[in-house]
Parts: sequence; C-alpha cells; structure tokens
Amino acid sequence: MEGQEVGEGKTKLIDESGKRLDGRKWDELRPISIQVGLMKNADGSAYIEWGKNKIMAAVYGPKEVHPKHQVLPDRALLRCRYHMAPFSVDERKNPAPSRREIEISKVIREALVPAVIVEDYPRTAIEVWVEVLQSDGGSRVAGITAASLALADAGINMRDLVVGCSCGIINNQVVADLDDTEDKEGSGDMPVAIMPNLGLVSLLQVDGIYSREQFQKAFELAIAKGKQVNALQRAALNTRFFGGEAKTTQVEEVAE
Amino acid sequence: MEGQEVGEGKTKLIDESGKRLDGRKWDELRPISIQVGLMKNADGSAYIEWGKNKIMAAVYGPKEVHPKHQVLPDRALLRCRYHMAPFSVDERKNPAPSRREIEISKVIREALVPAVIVEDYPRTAIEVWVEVLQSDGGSRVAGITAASLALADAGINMRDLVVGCSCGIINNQVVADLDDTEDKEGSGDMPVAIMPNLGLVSLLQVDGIYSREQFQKAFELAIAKGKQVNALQRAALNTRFFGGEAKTTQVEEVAE
Amino acid sequence: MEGQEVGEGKTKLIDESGKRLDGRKWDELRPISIQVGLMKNADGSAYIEWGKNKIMAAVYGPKEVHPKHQVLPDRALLRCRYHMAPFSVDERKNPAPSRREIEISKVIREALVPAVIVEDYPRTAIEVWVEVLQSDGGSRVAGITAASLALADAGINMRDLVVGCSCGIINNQVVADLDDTEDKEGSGDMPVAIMPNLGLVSLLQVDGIYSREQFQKAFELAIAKGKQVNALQRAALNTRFFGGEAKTTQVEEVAE
Amino acid sequence: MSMKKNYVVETIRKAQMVQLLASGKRVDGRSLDQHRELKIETGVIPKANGSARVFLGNTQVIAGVKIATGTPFPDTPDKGILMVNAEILPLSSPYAEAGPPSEDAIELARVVDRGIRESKMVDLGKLNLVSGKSVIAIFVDCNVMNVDGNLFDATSYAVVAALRTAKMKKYVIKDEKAEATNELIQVPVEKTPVSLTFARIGDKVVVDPGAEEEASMDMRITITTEDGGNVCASQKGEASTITPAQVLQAADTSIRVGKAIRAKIIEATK
Amino acid sequence: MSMKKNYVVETIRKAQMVQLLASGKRVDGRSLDQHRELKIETGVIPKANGSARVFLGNTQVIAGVKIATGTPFPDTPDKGILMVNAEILPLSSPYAEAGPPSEDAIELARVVDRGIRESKMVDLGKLNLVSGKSVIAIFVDCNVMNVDGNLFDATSYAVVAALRTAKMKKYVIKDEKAEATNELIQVPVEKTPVSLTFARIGDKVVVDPGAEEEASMDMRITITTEDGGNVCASQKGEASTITPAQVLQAADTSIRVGKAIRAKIIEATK
Amino acid sequence: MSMKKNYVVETIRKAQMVQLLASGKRVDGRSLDQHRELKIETGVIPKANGSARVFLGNTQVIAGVKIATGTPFPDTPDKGILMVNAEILPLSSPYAEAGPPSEDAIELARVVDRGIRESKMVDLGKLNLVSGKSVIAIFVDCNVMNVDGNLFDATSYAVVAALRTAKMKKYVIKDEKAEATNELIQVPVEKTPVSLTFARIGDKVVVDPGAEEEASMDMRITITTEDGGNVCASQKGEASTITPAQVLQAADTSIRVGKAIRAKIIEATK
Repeated sequence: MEGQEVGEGKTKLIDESGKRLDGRKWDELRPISIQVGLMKNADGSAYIEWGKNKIMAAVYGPKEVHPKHQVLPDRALLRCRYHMAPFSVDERKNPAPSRREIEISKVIREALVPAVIVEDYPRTAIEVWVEVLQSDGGSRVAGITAASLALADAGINMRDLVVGCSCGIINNQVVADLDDTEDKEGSGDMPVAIMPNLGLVSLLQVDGIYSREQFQKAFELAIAKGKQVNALQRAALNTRFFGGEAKTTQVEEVAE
Repeated sequence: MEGQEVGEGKTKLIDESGKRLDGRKWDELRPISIQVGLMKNADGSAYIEWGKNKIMAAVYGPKEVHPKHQVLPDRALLRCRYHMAPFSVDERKNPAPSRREIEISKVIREALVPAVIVEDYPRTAIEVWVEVLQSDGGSRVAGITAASLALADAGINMRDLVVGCSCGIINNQVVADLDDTEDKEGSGDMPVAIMPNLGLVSLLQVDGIYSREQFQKAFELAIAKGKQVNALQRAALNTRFFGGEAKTTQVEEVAE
Repeated sequence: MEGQEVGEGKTKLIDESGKRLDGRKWDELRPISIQVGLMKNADGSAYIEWGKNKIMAAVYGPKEVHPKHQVLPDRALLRCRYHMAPFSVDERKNPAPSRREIEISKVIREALVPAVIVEDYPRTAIEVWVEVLQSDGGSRVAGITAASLALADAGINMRDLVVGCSCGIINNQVVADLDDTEDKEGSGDMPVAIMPNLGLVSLLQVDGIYSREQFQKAFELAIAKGKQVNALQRAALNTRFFGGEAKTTQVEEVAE
Repeated sequence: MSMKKNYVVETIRKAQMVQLLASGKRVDGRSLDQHRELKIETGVIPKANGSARVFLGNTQVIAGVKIATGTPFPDTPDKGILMVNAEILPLSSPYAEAGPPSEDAIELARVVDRGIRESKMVDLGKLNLVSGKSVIAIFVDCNVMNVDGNLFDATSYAVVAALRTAKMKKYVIKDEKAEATNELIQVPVEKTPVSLTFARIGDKVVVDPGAEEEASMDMRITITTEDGGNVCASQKGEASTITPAQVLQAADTSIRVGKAIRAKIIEATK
Repeated sequence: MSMKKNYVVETIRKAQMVQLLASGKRVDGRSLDQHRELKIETGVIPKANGSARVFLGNTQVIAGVKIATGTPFPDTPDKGILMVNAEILPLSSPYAEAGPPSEDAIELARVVDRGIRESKMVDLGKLNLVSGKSVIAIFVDCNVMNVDGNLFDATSYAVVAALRTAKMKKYVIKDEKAEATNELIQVPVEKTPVSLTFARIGDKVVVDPGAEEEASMDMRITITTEDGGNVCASQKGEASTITPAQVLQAADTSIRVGKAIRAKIIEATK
Repeated sequence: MSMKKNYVVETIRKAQMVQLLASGKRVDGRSLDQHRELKIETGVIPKANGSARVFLGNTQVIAGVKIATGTPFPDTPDKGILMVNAEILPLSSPYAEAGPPSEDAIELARVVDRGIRESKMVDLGKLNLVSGKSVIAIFVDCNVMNVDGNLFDATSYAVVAALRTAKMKKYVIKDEKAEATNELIQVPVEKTPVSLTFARIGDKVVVDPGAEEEASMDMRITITTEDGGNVCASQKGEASTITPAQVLQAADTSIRVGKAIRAKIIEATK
C-alpha cells in the first residue's frame, strides 16, 4: 500500500501518549516572542525568538538602486539576505554564504515580494536582512515572520503580512513546528509561508516522504499554525505602534 | 648530436610495423564526425566528435557589449570560453575555470579572431562558448574546428574557416592527432590551427622535445591534417545549409 | 607593581653589555640605503634596503579615477597596496592579499594621505604600490619611508615627507628598529610614522606589553629615529634631483 | 533564468496567453496537464560512470556521474556521499552567463538534489566502506545545454537516468582498508523519483511550462513523487503565490502523471 | 565605516562641533573623556560556548565563542589557537554592505584581536592537548548589529565578556589522544584587557566617539590596557595625524578610564 | 598587457614602424634578430633558496625560488613538484592592475613553466624522497617589476637563472620518513632552456620586441630551445596569424640566437 513504509523509526521522537521530546503535543507550537522596532539605524526591524531560534530582521529602503542597471522601472527591487551567524549552530559556520543560505535567501525574497506593493516604489531598492543569531528548526519561516514585520515597521505599503510555520513528519506522524532534533532525526520537514488574510501560500518547500494524506494534513496544519503565529505578529505590531506593555507575547496567550 | 637523446621510450606506443595502440598508422586521424546547427537557442552551433572528444560549440551575437567600457569602437569584441564539464575527464574536474582553461580560452580566441571580419560588427560582442563534454587528446583543436563552424552557422562574416589538428612525438616518432594516452605517455604535443584557404597559422603551441627536423615534420603534418579536417568542416556546412542526409561524415569518407 | 612582570625572557636577545644579537646597541638603527627614481614606467619610485628588508615603492598618478563612482570631487583619491612577494618570507606566501596585508595597506594609506596635498588634485587617483621583495622586521615603516619618497619623485605636492621607524621591547628593554627575530621573539613592536618637519604622528600601532614609562620611551625613541631616517630620505632625494654620486647612503654617515 | 524583459511586449504576450488558457488551450497546443515529448539517451558520456542526455521539448540537459572514494561526513560516518551540481551553460541561452553558479543554478541543483535524496533513491548505507573513514562518493554534475523552460524536471530526469545506469567498482575490505576490484556493479538504486513542475499563469496551472510560458508565469511549483506514490520533495518558486487548493491539486497531478514518466524513465534505463 | 558624505552639510556640521568642543562640550552633552552608557549581557546565545551582547550607546555588538579541537600552528606546537573575526552586518547601518569583509571589518577584527592576544588574556599554553598534534581552538565571531560609532571598543568589550564567561569541555589525554569529558571548565582567562578609543575633532580629543562625532573626526586612536595598567595594543586610524603629546595623554586616559570599565566588565561577567 | 589604445595614434605609429622595418630598421636601431641588452643578477633575494633579477632593456623581472617538502601528485608518485607563477605587479606599468592574476599573467606563467618543464631542466625524479608520500616541491614566483615588452623571455631567463643558482637541503630517508640535514646541495639542473620571442609587425618578424613594438605588433611567437638545439616549447599569441615559413624561420633563429643567450645565462649563474 502506498505510503505505508514511510518513516525512519530510529529515534523515538514522540511517545505513546503523543508527547514529543520537549513535552509538546503533536500540533503545538514552541514558545514564540516577537519585538518590533528594536534596531536604531534600520528603517524597520523585528526580532523573533521561536523555540531556540533567535533571529533579527531589518529593512532599509526604499532607497536608490546600485548598480543602476538593476533598476526596475515599474516597481521596487526587493533584495533579501538570509545569513547565519558563525556561532548560531553547533559547529562554527564559515561566515561566507553557503549554497543553502543563497537558496533560502531566494525563497524568502519570493515569499515576501507578493505581500509588498512594489508598484508603489518604482526605481527603488528595498533591502531585507535576516540574521540568524541562533538556529533551531524552522529558522526560515521564523525569519519570514520577522521580516514581514520589519517591512511593516519600515512603513512599506503591504497587501498583507507574511507568516510561516514548518510542519513535518516524525515517527510517521504529522506534527507542527519541528525543532532542530525533530528536523534532523525526523523524516520530513515542510516550511510553509502564507499571506493569512488573503489565504495565499507564498513559500512551500518539502523534504521527506509523505503519503498523499500526510502531505495534505501537514500542509493544512502549517497553514493553520501560520494563522496562529499571525496573531502574535499583529500583537507585536500593536505593542509597537499603539503602546501597551512592550513585554513579549507568548504563544500560550493567543486564542486560536 | 642534436636531437638524438629525445624521447621517453617507456611505453610502447607504436609497434615495429608502425601501428599505434588503437591501430592507426602514424599519420592517420581518429574518426571525426561533425554536425552543425543542433542547438536551438544559440545563433550558431556545431558539435564535433573527434576520437573520444565530444565537444559542443555555440555562438551568440553580434550583441550589445556589457560592460560598456569594453566596447571596441571599430570592431566586434570576440569573447571565448573553453570549459570542461566536470564529467569530461577521468577524475571529476572542479567546475570553476582552471588556469589551463583560462589560457586555452585565450589562445582559441586569438585563433578565431583573424578569421572573423570583426570590422563588420563595430561596437558589438560575439560570444563563442566551447564546452568539452568528453575529453580525449586534442580537445582545443577540435574545439576550434567546431567553433569556427558555429561562427559560420551564426552567419558571421568570415575570411576563412579555422581548423586545427594536433601532432606530436611518441617513441621519438612524429605522429598525427594524438589521443589521450599518446598525449600523456608521449613526449610531445603540438596543436596547430590554420586558416586553410589563406594558408595561415592562427594557433601554435608546442610541448615536448623536437629536433629541428621533427619540429618541421610535425608542424607540416599538422597543417596537412588540418586541411583534411577542413574537408569535413565543409561537408558539415553543406549538409546544414544545402540539405542532403544529416548523417555524420566520417574521416574515412574524405579524399585527401 | 604595574608593568613589572612584563617581558617574555625566553630568548636572550640583548646581553649584559647592551649588545643585541646582531651587535647593535639598544638605540641603533640597522643599515639603511635608499635610491629614488629607479623604476622606468612609474611616475615616481623609491627603493629601500633597511636591514634585510628590500622594498620597492612606486607611484602612478594623478590619473583618471575608475570606477567613476569613487571620484572625490574636492581632492585626490589615494590608493595604496602593501604586498609581499611570495618569496619575501621564510615560508612561501600565497600571492593573494592576506588580512594582514589589507590592514597594513589601509594604515599606510592613512599615514601618507596627511602629507599629500590632495586638494591640489581633485577628481584624480594617485596610486601607491609598495612591494616587499624581502621582509625583515619593520617592513611597513620602511615601506612608508619609501612610498613618501616615491610620491615626491612623482612630483606630487606634499606638506612634508613621511618617515617611520619601529621600536619595541625585547627582554623587557626598549630598543630601536626591531629586526625579524626581535619582532618574533621579543615582547612588543611599535611602528610609528611621522611627518618630521610638522612634528605630527601619522601612523601608530602597538603590539605587546608596555608600562606607561616604556610606552613613552619607545614612542619617543621611534620619533627620534624617524627623524634620523628622514635625513637619509632627504639625502636620497638630493642625489636624485641634484646629482652627486648615486651611491647608497648608509645610516652611519648621517649626523643626528 | 531571470530574463531581461521588455515590459510592454511581455504584458501583451501574457494577456494573450491568459485569454488562451481561459479557453483551456496552451500556446503549443498541449492540454494543461500534458508534458512535452521526453527523450532520454543514456551512456552518452562513456568516460563517466553513468550519464544521460534528456530532451524535454527543446530543453536539453546532460548529466554525468563520477564515483570516487571519500571520507564520510562526521555526522553520518557510515553513509556514502551523494552530491548533485548543475551549471546553466552560457551556450544554453542568451540569458545565461559565464561565471560562478547563479542563484538560479544553485536553486536548480538543490531542488533536484532534494528530490533524489529525500526519495532515498540511492541507498547511501550501501556505499559505506570503512565506517567513519572511507565511503563511496557519487557526484552528479548537470550541464544545461539548451534552455526552453522547465529546467527542474529535465535536470531531475537526467540525474535519475544517469544514476540508474551508473556502474561503480566493487570494493573489498582488507585490514580496515577498502580495495577496488575490477568488478563493476550497479549503484544501489532503490527508487525512481519523478519531478513534475507546474506554472501558474493568471489563475491557470499548467504542467511542464515551456520558455514562453515561463516568461509569462506568476508562480512555479515542483512536486517530486516516488514509486510508492508518496510526495518526497517540493519547491515553490517565483515572486508570487499559490492557493492551498492549487497545491493539493498539483500533488494529485504529480502522483498521477509521475507514474507514466517513471515508467518511461525505467524503460529508457533498463 | 566609510560613509558617503554630503560635503557641504558635513563641513557646516563639523564647524559647529569644533566650536562646541572649544567650549568643552560635546553634541550629546558628555565631557571629553566620558564614554557612553555601557551595557553588557552575557549568555545571550546559549548554543555558543560563551557569548555577550554589548550596548555602547546605540552601538550594539554580539560576540559568540565556539570552541573545538584543532591542529596547532607549526611555529607554536604547544599553544592553543585564538581567532577573532568580525562582520559589520548590512542590517547595522545604511552604509554597511553585504559581501566579503570590508577593509573596515578586517581592521576592526584585527585590532580587537590584537588587544586580546597581546594582553595575554587567554593563556594559550593551557590550551595545549598533545604537543604538535592537537590543541584547543577558540573562535570568537562578532556581529555588529547597530552602528553608532566606536565599533572598536564595543566589539572588544563583547569579545572580552564572551571569553570571560565561556566554558569548554575538559579533555583527558590517553595514548597521545585527547578525549573530551563531560566536565565543563572555564576558558583559562588571565587578564581583562580594556580598549579605549579616542577621536580627534579639530584639536580636541574625545573619548568614545558617537556616529556624529565619527562623521566629523579627523583621527581615531585606540589604546588597550591590561590589568597591570600596562599598554598592550594601540592603533591610530583615519587619514590624519595626532601630536605626540596627544598620544601620551590618550595613554594616560586609557589607563585611568580603563580601570573603571574593567571593573564593570568583571562585574558583568562574574 | 592589454593596453588601452588610442586608435588614431596607434595607426599612425604602426604605419611609421612598418615603413621603417621595410628598410630593415627598428625604432631603437636594432637589427631584426637582435635582442636588447640582457643583464642577469643572481642572489638578489637572500631569503629565497635561489633568485635572480633580469633586465631585458627596461623590462625587469625578479624570480624567487622557494623549496619545501610536499605530497606528490597521484599520477607521478615518484616525482618532485615544480610550479612557476607570475605576477605582473601594478607598479610595473600604467596598464597593470592589482587583483587576481589576469589572463595575460596566467598565460605568461604557463608559457614560461612549459619551457622549463618540457626541456626537463630540473630532473624531477631526483626530487623524490619517499615514493607516493613525500617529494621536494619547488615554487618559482616571478614579480614583473617594469614592463617594456617581451615579458616572456625576461621572465623565462629570470626563472632559469634562479633555478640554476638555487640550493636546497639534502634529505636523508629514515624509516620511510624524510629528514632534512644541514647540508645544502644544488637543485638537480640538467638543461638550460632559452626562450626567444618574436613579434610580427606588418610582414616583418623581429626578435625581442620592446613595448613600442608590442603596441604595434600583429602577432607574437615564443620558441624555447634546449641545450641539444631541440625545440621544447612554443606559443603563438595575439589575435593574428603567422605563415608556415615564418614559423620555421623563427625556429632556426631561436636555435641560433638561443645558443648565445644560453652561454650568457650559464656564465651569469656559475
């Protein structure tokens, strides 16, 4: 039968009662806290802690395009760099961009552009810098989540926020929001980014083996969890622009 | 006496009856087949199989010059890259251009330019890409042979075709058209490219030790063999532009 | 007490009578010879031998600035490269610029600019190339000493020459002009460059541990020794422009 | 390939294409879920340990396999190494450039690699020689020879066909050292992953976009499936979006169409 | 940071600043030898072996320590390895750029490294495991997060604080091989070097220049002192000069002010 | 060196030069097969294992030899390593640029290397220490100090003179390991290859072109001969052609003139 022999089964990542190694339920997010506007020089910024991920996103622009031949006459050029600090992972990472970082920079850019009203800023550049200070599983979706807030903080016109969550498979079971161990020992990782109000998917990558049913379950779970994280995004923007305590919002506080 | 102690003598590359390892006579070419115009996007192209060499040459242009400061006001800028696919040689080759590839790109360019009426295309670029898919001895002359056909296929005005052949020395004997083993185990390799109708030499490189007589013999043999290959070039162009079977021409079919 | 435990004391670099390994006194310079104007193509040049250092400095300019966006509208752009030949040191050096060479190029540039009347050459570039053919201790100050002569030789308007000397600490004692062994085995190196007529310091770098007193003593010694080397600079310029024997001046000939 | 677009022409062209698609037609007459003719030649580079040339319409890719011994990665001491690289040759298109791999070429190689790797096509455990010291390393290099849209699928098929026909030396282990024998054996291939790429143009999703369709497409998505009908890799591309329903429909199409393509690849690499 | 300057505005701005300094005042109200508020947080990157975030005014730097075993340099076979790197992140300033380290970032890393190394802060001899074969290698990477002047001091304090709080595995040597134990021990820190950077604007020298002051400064000098009150490193920067008297006065100030900063760093890293 | 040419001036200049050559004269008064004054100084870099400075007219090149032990290439396990590199220093000419080696510098190094290597000047078999494990590696780096035409010959002479005077440590083999002794021995030099470079300007071929001649030349050809009067390397350069008869005549001239230059090099490196 199709899909039956899927899964690696080596490490016990989820127990009989459905508890994962860190105590979470199958569909439970790690703790998330978001702060908008911490960086002084950037035109916009957001800092996210998501599980052990610690990621700073900052935006500069709209600004002049250099070199000039890259100018887009009818819209803004959005540049994006996803970069991992050398100390962000277990083994020190060479600071030069790896092929993985180059690919992720591209998919993050392509996930963000649809949300930005680039037609409002012809002939300019908007730069999005995502710096992973500490990496856990799901750093690209956490980075996108922070980056779209940084764009909003910079006052860039947007159609919607972009928010992401990664779901996947551990011990042949669909779970939400894989951490580092689950990503490495599990059998599948599916980062998804959505524009939650428009109901559109702007990033989708899939690793691992999913039956058709698992594929749909993981995908729909990622969208649902993305919407949950979007509530945190909105709370963080609210704190930034309409005051209230600057304390970090925890995922537990959010009604689904 | 001069020239006497020349030769390595370790491997027996040619036997008493004058037969080489692959059965060829001292002055015999390997099988050659040429097809012009296979590539769909390129403005011109030619594919050559010469012994075990498999080489694709393609031409783009005349086109705009970027960056602009490289524009030549009175003629076309001819760019050339000779590149070996990572799988083209016994040990996987790093895809980044080696010093050898950079040098060969230069001498190929300098071998082709004299045949191109560059004055007819001022302020433009003509790009010649030579990709070695499988490499045997003599890949640079095979590449030139294909590249000049690709230029002709692109409709670039030319004074003559350019055609090459490499001769050399094995077991202290001058032979034509060294293959990989003869190139490595032999004691000399002399790639020569000519403009056959004009009787001019546009590429000459020499490796190995040649007495004055051997030098002349190898050099003149290379020119004679180049003329033989030129007949194949013309046949391939004929097939391309005036129909007839598209079947590959073999060297055996050609009258010397 | 402060400063007391300073010094490495492993190698005996200076004996009881105050003699250093090469026989010099604590405040004695190595032999220095300077020749101005040897290079044919450069607009200005100077060659210095200082101990075992052999350094050629050459200047091109004022010339057009490429790329244009680097143009300074009100003054010249001074470029500087300090480079070590692969054979200049004990172990062959990779010819690509190291981080050390990049830093030294920067501090040399910043040491020379104050002496050049850059306002006299707006929108131009002045290039200073310092090539270390053989390296001993103190190559950067020797390079600056030669480079400022090359600028003068090129006829560039200057406020003053720039001249350097490196002092430091060996066996907890301040000495002048460390050679390679003293630099490596000693406990401190302090290269200083000055504009001698204006009494200004244009380069200062410090390595090693100095008590407040040692710091001042080494610093003031470096300035005094720089002035001594400046006499050699002036003699070399004199030889270049007003004839006299082209023989190399030795430090011993110079009155302090 | 990021093409330099002439915005006016592109806009008109796209409007025409959207109109055509609204009536269920594509510029080259295909149905929405129909891929172009697929031709697979194997053994095209005899010096390689395995090779294939794939034509997908006028898109042409050559993949070559080189096999050597190497040191395993520290975190997988008893697994062989599999690396997929791709170069979009400057001769393949007027928009390709010489130089270090572009962002596009890096994405191409990584997405193709992911499909192969995640399907567990090659049993890396069988490439172990001496744990922690010596393993078999398989390099697959892809030369894109002509660009006419959908490099992802063409490159993937070329890699799969090259690996399916690749042969490697058999090794014997003596005193903790791997010694090559003269015997040639198949690379341990367990699965035949099939990549299928879709383009959304306006609100229509088509399979295997050609170059003209790519020039007008809003979004690209690749879904790779394996023999069991499972999804093993996916990648959405281009700076636009896809609806959740379109994703699920693409998965269904990929599983269905993938079966036919898999049969074709297996047939061509017997 | 080489900022693109608007010459007219810069000239006016600098003239105002020189006038203000003539009356002993700085743009932000500080006295000439007063540094900005220094905040040190440690343990900010738990995955690193040691880490610190330093705020010096609005300048922000994060340093992370990674410790591994390595092969010693041939000329120091029984000494461990200490490497300091710095990246001025593009998110830190409108003038910073992505790409390989700029001349400014290289100078920054090398000057900070020099202060740490020359002070003998870390006893490299204690990082030896098997002479000539295996030593402990300490990498300190610095991310400049926000640029508001005086990166030299902020980065130096971050490195010192990260090293002072760094922990490494204890190793035991068996049969000429180093084996890691589960015990964590402190990095062998012997000294606490303190960097102090001055800017000359006109003829006045100020401590810890902010970004506005740096935009107007003629010359920069950094002097690092260690616990014994000795000078252990210095670097003059920018294309201008300093008088000998100013150098000596800066040394005195560095020794004096350095003591207070050292106490603060030690307090923050207990 | 690819010089930025002023086309009008160049054209006039070349026409004059062709006219002059028609009457058998060169701009600097030399005969067609006469090379410029050759000066060779050896031992100019005492820290190198061998070195030479060569002046060919105003062209100046310094070559330095560094010798170390290394691992042999897999396909020549019992042969030493010889590498020739060249840098055309930015101080050598207004047209030279700083940065990674240009196409011109790479061709220069490779052509000089070829002449040395193919003549079997250095007996690489005598540089073997422990087969497959350890050999002597000789690096020759060339600094072009001043460009005044014909870098090929000047660089080649500098390399040959540096190698002829280079000394290396004697090694003894103990237990499959090479140990350096304090004894210094000559590098095993067997031949003295001599490079001779010709320029064709119009239909005249001249030896050892100066910078002005190179600016007007159509074609360049280098022919290297060894002691036995044999040709061991050649390279045609520039985007033009040569007739077969000119090639053969150049070979004859190279053999003839090469003898005199060889004697001069041997004399200078005794």
